[in-house]
Amino acid sequence: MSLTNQVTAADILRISGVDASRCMQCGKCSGACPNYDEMDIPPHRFAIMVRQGRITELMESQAIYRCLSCFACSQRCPRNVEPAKLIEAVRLTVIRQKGQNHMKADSIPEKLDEKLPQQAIVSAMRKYSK
Amino acid sequence: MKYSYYPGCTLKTKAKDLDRYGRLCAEKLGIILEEPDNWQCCGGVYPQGEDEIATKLSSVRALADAKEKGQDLVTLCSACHHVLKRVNHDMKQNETIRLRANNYLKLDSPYQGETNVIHYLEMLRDKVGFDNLKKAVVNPQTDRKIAPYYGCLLLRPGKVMAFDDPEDPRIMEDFIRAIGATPVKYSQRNECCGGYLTLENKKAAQKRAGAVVDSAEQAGADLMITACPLCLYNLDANVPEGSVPVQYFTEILAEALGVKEEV
Amino acid sequence: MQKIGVFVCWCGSNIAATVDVKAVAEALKSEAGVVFSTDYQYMCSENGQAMIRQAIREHGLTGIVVCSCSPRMHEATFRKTAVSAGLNPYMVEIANIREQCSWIHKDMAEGTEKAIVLARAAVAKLHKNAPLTAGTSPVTKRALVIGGGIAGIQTALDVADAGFEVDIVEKAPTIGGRMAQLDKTFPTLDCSACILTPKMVEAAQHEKINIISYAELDSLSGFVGNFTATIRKKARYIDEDKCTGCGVCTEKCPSRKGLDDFNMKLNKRGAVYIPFAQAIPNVAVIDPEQCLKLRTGKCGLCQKVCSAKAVNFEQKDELIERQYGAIVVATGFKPIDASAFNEYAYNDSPDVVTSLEFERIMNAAGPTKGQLVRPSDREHPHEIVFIQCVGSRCTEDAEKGKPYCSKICCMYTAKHAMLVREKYPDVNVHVFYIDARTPGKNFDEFYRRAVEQYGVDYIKGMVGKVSVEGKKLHVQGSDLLNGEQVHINADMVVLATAIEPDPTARALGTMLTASMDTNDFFTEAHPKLRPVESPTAGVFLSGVAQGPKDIPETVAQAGAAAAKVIGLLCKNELTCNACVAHANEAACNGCSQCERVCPYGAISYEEREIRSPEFRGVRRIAVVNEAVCQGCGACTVTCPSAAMDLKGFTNSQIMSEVDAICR
Amino acid sequence: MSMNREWTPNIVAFCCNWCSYAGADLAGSGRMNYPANVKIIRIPCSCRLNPMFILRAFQRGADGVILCGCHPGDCHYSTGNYYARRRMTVLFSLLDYMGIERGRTRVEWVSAAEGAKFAATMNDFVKTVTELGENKKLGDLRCKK
Repeated sequence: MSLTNQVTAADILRISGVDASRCMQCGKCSGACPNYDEMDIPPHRFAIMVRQGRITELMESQAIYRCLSCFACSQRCPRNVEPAKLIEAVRLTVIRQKGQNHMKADSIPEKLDEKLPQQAIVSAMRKYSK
Repeated sequence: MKYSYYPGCTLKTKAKDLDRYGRLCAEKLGIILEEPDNWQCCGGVYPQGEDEIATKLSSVRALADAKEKGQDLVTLCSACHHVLKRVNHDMKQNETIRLRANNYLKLDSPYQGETNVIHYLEMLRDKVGFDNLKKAVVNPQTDRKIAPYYGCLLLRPGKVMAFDDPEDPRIMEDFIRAIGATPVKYSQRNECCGGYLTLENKKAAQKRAGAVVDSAEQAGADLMITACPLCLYNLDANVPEGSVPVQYFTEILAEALGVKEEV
Repeated sequence: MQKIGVFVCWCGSNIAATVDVKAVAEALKSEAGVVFSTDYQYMCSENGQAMIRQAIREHGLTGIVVCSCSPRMHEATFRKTAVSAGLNPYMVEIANIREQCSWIHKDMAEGTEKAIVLARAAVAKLHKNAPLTAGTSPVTKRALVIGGGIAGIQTALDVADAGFEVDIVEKAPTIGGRMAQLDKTFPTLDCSACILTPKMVEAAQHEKINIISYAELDSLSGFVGNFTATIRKKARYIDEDKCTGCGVCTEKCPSRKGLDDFNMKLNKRGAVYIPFAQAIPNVAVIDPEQCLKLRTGKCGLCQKVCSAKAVNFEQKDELIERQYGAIVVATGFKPIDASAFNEYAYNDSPDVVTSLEFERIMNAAGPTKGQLVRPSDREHPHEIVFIQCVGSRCTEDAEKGKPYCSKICCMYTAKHAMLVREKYPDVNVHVFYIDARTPGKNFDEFYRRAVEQYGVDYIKGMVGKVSVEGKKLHVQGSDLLNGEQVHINADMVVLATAIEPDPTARALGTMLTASMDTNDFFTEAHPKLRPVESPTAGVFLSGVAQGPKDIPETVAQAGAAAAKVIGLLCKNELTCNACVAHANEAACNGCSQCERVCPYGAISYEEREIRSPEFRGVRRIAVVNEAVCQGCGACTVTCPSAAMDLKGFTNSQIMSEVDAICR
Repeated sequence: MSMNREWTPNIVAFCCNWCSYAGADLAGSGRMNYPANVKIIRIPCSCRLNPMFILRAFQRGADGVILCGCHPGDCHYSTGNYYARRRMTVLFSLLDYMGIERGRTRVEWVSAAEGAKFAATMNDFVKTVTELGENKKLGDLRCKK
């Protein structure tokens, strides 16, 4: 199923509470990102693309599922932009749409192993599905 | 000293050790941990969206319950701690979230972030005191070189968590010294292990976990300790066989306080 | 009844765009007492002023209201205009319809309505105005310069050359400040010490300059032209007049735990020390925290070896009280504390240093004698990473750092990079930057030389993490132009830390009642037109105390501040503030309340014979010394019998304004 | 004021000459908007503000009165704002006793460098007073035309 709802930069501002225009493109967030290699759109580009209203591209990116939610970007940002919140806001606009759950409940059993803590399942469901 | 104690989902199942040892040690240190009757899972991840209200409510319930009892709320799992502290901060600082959450919950008196959320480690540092902890140790872990793993959730964002210097934490090092062992400082101690990705992208999680464990090994650690079940799993299951072992900090604490055998 | 003229200024379109100036002039015509009302494009222009003068004469005006910009801008201008037409200068009122009306409102109707109200309030006040005459006060012809860095030294030299006495108060044991710590200066790469020390010597030898080192301002009273300062000269346990600076004591001192501040604490020094070879005064000082004799009573070795008998363990802090006509703040800066930036491993590794620490390492007189070696193992580095903007350009709600650009870091980093490559071509140098800011004469050329001639690797993007991995520093940063992550295994990392005002500035600002911004930089009287004066009369600003700047700018500003000081000290007397307190002898009952709240001690009492219809006889009456009163008005409110009033801001004047606004 | 227009409060702002009046000027040169119903009266120091002036403003129909001065410790006259603070505390408790809503009066410290704070303070104060509505309690009908 494809994304049907149009999402604007204003929606991202409302959901994230983050004003992306405060970003000065210093790139410290990307420099700090421990998962940089996996991010098709690194945090600093995420911020500028939100500012430019290129939300659809962001919604189609892999970065929204690959962010570790470790807050290193938010912590080290000198402008208090909090890229992690922007990424989460875009992810929310995707998974809130019908049929866009990134992780389906019935796919989980095969991924389980004996030691896997509940927390991993609970948080993955929180992050990737509605 | 009596506290409300929020164990969280994982400590009731896969991370029973973290919980059991934590309770035993508290008892030994003269602390009473009271578990509320009706706590619900915090969700394991802080809902960052400002319009996410429902997903914050379970935390608010636990916080409001502690407020009713007039107790500080102690947490042990890093993830629960992170979620509860940040939701508490929202209830204190964010008018919209506060209003909407209270509209849902219809509590006797609205909850406005009054409860003090403290991590077990903060309890040891600020309430018990590491000096007193040192005195209570019966089996000092003298020969051990322990690498503390903070991860992300305890420390960041520093302004909200107010736990320690997020770039140069020392609480776990001080804890390790208090139980007689030698702390090992290594660069990846506050870098993410990739735990949240273990289901979604196992490879990425393995890469991060490998980097963390490698860094601790290079620094000469013979044991790693953590406060987070997800980190523990990740640093244990997603790294090569024979890597440096990882334990909950409560387990080594129980050993030091001589209560481990009671389990 | 006053005959009032109203003059509404358009200020080009600044006012006229949001205020219907003709309507304002028209509306004011119907106010009681207004006999003339007009508008004009620029009231402050010569034509505008001529118009005012003509109206005063033609209509026999007794007072004027000018509706224009802030009185802080042109009140003085229009007072002079009034005087030239024969009016008392205090018969002028300004309605601020620009800063407080047209510039902040967008709607013409709203702006016009408010402008009319403000003008009416000014007219209402003017009705109660009375001609005032300002007294005069003498000027003490000596200046106090606080801070003995290049800013303070330059100001002192310029003022002294004009023939006035200057005291430099320096908190460190020597003058020289930050510039003395630098190795080379950009963009010429000339040796910092070589150009600074001659100035230090010149200051020391100048017959009009008196250097009070190891001293701080303790308290201050008075006002422009008449300040009284108490200076605390800290005990240095060495008699300055006897010490020859031979340095024998510093070699013999057995204590070796003190950290050398001059070398940014990179090495240890004895408890008795001379900060550096060219120190002025070139005399030793004892650090009481480290001295065994002062702490335990045992030792005293320095005293035994001193042939000049200069060591005196009994020395106490000394208080010096002196009068000054002008005060110059030249307190300078310090780099921010980098320990909050452990993401760059500043606390984890001694090989991560700040730029000022690096400056000392590169300096031939520094702890490594100018050899570029790693502080940890004294090995020669092969890979150096510079990180710019550490703690600069951070928003106020960010976790740490300063909101401003520190201005000098881009250039000194280019300098460091160039010096390293010049001296050690085998060392690879990388600079992580956000923007290379090089607006200055020969600045961009300098930076380009670093890139083109010296092969410095500039990477646009910030470092996110520096990890200590064995002997190496693993630097992880983002190359924004290439869109890739950069990993460098460096031997040293240099942090271009932001600069902040010296920590003593805040308390000093309070003592001088000189305003500061939220970053503790001193505020100038006008950001463009009066950049070297504080809003507090008689206080002048020199150097980084006012805002980040490099050496040439500092020297230029120091000279400008000196020119202002000279302009002040040239005068024999100053016109006082005419808006001073005054007690109505018929109402005063001599209760002494006003005396207690007066911060200047301007109020005293005298027995005066009163002959009024209600009372005849001798009564105790408050008397205000008009030369001392600064016109704050504290006494007027505290007076239980409403006898005390403030000229220019009388109870009835303010009440009239209130009434006009609430009409 | 024409009757058909929506009611807006009339607000008197007393600003000390050294900090807050300069802060207001800075708000102006920075084009930081705040409502036109704020009218500023310049006084040399916050300690020049006689509580009588505030009562007079309310009597004449002001809906809110705000006093702005230098930050504590930064007074141009060293101690003036401390006197002002104490006097206002006493006055405000009197007004409170008289049933005048606390929100109608305010003391705020605004430095010469805080143009943005000045504008934000005025916006917030106008909002508060607007919510409280017209000042009817202290307004003196005899003063109304």
